[in-house]
Amino acid sequence: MSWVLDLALRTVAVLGFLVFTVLFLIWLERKVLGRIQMRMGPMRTAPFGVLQSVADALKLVLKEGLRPDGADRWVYHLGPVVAVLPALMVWVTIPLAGGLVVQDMRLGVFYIVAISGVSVVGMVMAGWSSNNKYALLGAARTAAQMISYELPLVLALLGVVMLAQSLSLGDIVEQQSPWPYLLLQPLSFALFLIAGLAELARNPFDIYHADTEIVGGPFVEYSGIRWAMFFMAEYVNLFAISALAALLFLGGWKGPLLPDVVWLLTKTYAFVLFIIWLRATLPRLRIDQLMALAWRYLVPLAFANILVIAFYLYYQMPGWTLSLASLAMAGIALVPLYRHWSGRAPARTRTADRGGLPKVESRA
Amino acid sequence: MDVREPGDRQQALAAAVDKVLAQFHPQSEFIFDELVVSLPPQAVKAACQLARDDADLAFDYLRCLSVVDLGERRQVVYHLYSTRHRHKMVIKAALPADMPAIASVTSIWPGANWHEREARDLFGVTFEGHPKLTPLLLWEGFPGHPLLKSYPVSGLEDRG
Amino acid sequence: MIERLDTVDMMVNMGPQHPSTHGVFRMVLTVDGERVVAAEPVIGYLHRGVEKLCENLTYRQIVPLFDRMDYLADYNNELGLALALEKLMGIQPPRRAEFIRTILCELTRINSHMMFYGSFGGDAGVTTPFIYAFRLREEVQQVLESVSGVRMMPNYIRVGGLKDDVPEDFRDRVARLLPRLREGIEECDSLLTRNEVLLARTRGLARISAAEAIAYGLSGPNLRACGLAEDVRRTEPYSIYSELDFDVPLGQNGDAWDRYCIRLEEMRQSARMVEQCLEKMPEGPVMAEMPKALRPPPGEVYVRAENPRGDFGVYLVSQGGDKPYRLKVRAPSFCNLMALERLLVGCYIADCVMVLGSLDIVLGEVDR
Amino acid sequence: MAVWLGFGVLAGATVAGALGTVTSRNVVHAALFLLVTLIAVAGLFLMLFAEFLALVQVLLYGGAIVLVLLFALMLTRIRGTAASLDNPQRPLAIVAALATVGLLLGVVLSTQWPVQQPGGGPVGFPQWGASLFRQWAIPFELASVVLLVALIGAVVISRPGGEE
Repeated sequence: MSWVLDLALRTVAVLGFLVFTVLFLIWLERKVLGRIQMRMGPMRTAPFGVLQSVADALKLVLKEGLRPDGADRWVYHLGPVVAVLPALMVWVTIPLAGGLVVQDMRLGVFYIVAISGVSVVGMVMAGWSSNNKYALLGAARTAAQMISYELPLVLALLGVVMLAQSLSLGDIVEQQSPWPYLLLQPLSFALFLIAGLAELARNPFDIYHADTEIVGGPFVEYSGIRWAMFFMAEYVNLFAISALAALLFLGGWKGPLLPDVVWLLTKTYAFVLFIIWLRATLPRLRIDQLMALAWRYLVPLAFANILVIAFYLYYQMPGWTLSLASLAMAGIALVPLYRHWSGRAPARTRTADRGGLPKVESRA
Repeated sequence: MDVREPGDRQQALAAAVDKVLAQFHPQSEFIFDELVVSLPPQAVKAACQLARDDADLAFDYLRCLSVVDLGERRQVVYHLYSTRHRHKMVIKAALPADMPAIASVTSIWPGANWHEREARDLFGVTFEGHPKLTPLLLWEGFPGHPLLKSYPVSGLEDRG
Repeated sequence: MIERLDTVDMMVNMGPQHPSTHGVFRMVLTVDGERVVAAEPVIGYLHRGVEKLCENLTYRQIVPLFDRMDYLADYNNELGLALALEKLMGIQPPRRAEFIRTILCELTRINSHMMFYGSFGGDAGVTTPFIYAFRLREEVQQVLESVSGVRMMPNYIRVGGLKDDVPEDFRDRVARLLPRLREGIEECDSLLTRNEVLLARTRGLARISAAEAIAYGLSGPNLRACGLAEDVRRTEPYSIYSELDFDVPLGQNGDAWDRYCIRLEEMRQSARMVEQCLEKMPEGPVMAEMPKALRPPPGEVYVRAENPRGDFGVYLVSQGGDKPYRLKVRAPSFCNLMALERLLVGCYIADCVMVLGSLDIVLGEVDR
Repeated sequence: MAVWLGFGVLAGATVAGALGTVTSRNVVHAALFLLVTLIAVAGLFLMLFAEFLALVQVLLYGGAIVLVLLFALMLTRIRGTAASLDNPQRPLAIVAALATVGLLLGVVLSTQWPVQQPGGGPVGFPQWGASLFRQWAIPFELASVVLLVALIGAVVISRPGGEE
């Protein structure tokens, strides 16, 4: 029975870690965003506002949870649960260091992809059941966005899996011992990052929140603890994607001198900060542009990437050829984008011919 | 320069206006630097059409449409401007206060749309042929027309 | 069975309580999926009957009401009223007053365009430009505050001149502000303008041809975006604008992007004008010899001025008393907003707020 | 004991979800009940040590297909259709259901219980790949062609004015 106890303890530890992380991430995002925008961010609760998230969480827990008139009761109540559960379940198999994991799975990567997909259903349930048109639009956008970006995300992961010949995150990290996969296949990394951002709905892909258009999307009507559950799901996912990026492409917990956990958390937080930085600088794409990006660029590119990796593996070529091929493909992919953009470079505004205007006669 | 002294260009414009709108018997005068043309209400729409389409006048821009409550009459005032020649003109038409109605000019300048709706709200002037003459600033069923001189300023708290 | 398979049009009510309708404005959108099929703007939530109030106040009491129409361009509004009365009464304000008025109005224009810049970024989904814009606004605000003592609704430009002379350090303050302004404008420009995402969102969005823009009565940056050099400061110069050296920026395509670029360029031009005014500003009185009571002769006058949002017209009918008989304001936002119905058709829902933002309206002026 | 308990819960959830799917008058509820069934079936797979199959079930059916269903339902006339959940294909549906029951009964009856464990241990990834892309390559490709046809059909039908 001791393995059951062990499993339970590990689960509780991971849950506690996640709750703490979410609170910290929210604080961190507000602080970093504030500094980028020349503000201080939260300052009033404890030194540097470190307890701000705790205060917010307490407030949310105590707040009345409202259900709009005409909302579909059960679906409305179940939505947040369906959204947050898979987000937490994913962490069963994400290691924080060698052996520091609830359960390393043989099918780890596949498990993560499969389970996280269900989370979306929760958001769509929320959006549909709220009896609010913004929520409905948000739900439709959520569904479209998630389905579209699941494909490039999975294909980008597939590249790593093919190289590592394993779906277990532990194995994949061990495989990257001399060179991280970032060097071996930068294209997969880029695809993963873009698709990951879209799955997280962070800028520039925060289409289904879109506060300034559909005022928060599927969660418009939620309040109190149910809203907090969505929020928690989002930040857990943010951390998960960052951790995955670190594990799959940056060599995970491998690194000199420092303990494993520190290395992994450092790499993970590098991604978190990068994502926050994007939020502070990039406007939002439109839904059709988002779809075009996925289906016209990312998906074909991802398939080509898979083919190249297959060739590389089949003919057992040296590692640098894959790096080169990957970079070359990324470059080729940028050409149409670049031409597309350069045609749209901002034209200088002309100024009126200052002499030639007939003036209207008026009192001089 | 005396502000009441029209310049050469304005004299030329006045002559051109008199010629183009001759059939409507316009009465024109200068108020400061503005050429003001008074027309009978039923002639306004046709005159506006001519003023816009004539190559010498080319009043393509309706700058402002106002109504003035003159007691027994309500005066509709069109401030026109030409982006081609950069000259300006004012058309005025006086409507009877008991039946204030005039043809809409939205088909000539789409920009007259809200001006006319606002004028109907605030002065009760009907613009015939307007595509959608519903209340713009006031709510449906608002009693009266607030900018008429007869509309009291205070004592209406209970009318909601 | 087949006819049940098609998608349904949905009615979305955007506003009057919506974060991006720039005040209490409402759009009733009919959408097919994400595409707008029809749009109906609904206004009037802020209608206070300013024109009626004016008829019952003396001319000097009206000035604060003008502040409250386009509250982002309060000095410009006051100037419009002052111009109308001065023209009607034949008053020539002192030259020093004219220069100070121009400085204040151009600074207000920068302030107003900065507000546009910030909220446009916000509409596009990024909050940083908003903060950058407000940092710059704050510096301008401090100069304006040092002049009139308040941040909004200054009631400072009076008929015949100004309420008071500017404080002694005014020239220094403005001189110190100008390089900061230039730098800040360039900073904002580099933060957002060449952003690929913004380009993708705004190029070609809500295009309107020059002919159509004229027909709808667009004015200001919205009209100049179509390539039409219509700037009252140039075509019908008032105050001292004929003595100043400035360019009128023009767009080429009449889309949201051009409207944005023009406002950025106008800020630079405004800074140029302020600099020239500062150089040429003479000493002297700031108020003309005025009668105790303002009683303009019977008559009527229409003046127009270039507000940040466009062609601001004041139609004043006097019957001789100390109150106007009729005072109609041609609010640029009111006319610009009229084109929205036409511009929105075929856009995506996400574009609606961008199109509205690109028109840059102030509801206080639309509803009056 | 624990195995039987787990099986009971999952089987119960499967049947309850299925009943909910066919009896619910609200299309979206039906889709959500379907999700319950699909996830429960994934659980059943898991109990048979077919974890890969279970995950595929969750990924494709739980995540993607139900999502697409919901997406389609949200954009169409869902509110007015409660009365018209039936359609003229009802007899066909009954025939199909009976055929399925017959097939399953046939399999159940012709199997020797308890079943011999085939091969022992979970099936490895390489074997999966090999059998899918070597032995069953043609049926696999055929299935994808069928899906493609369905996809194009959907586009044609849903296009505005597609009937002309």
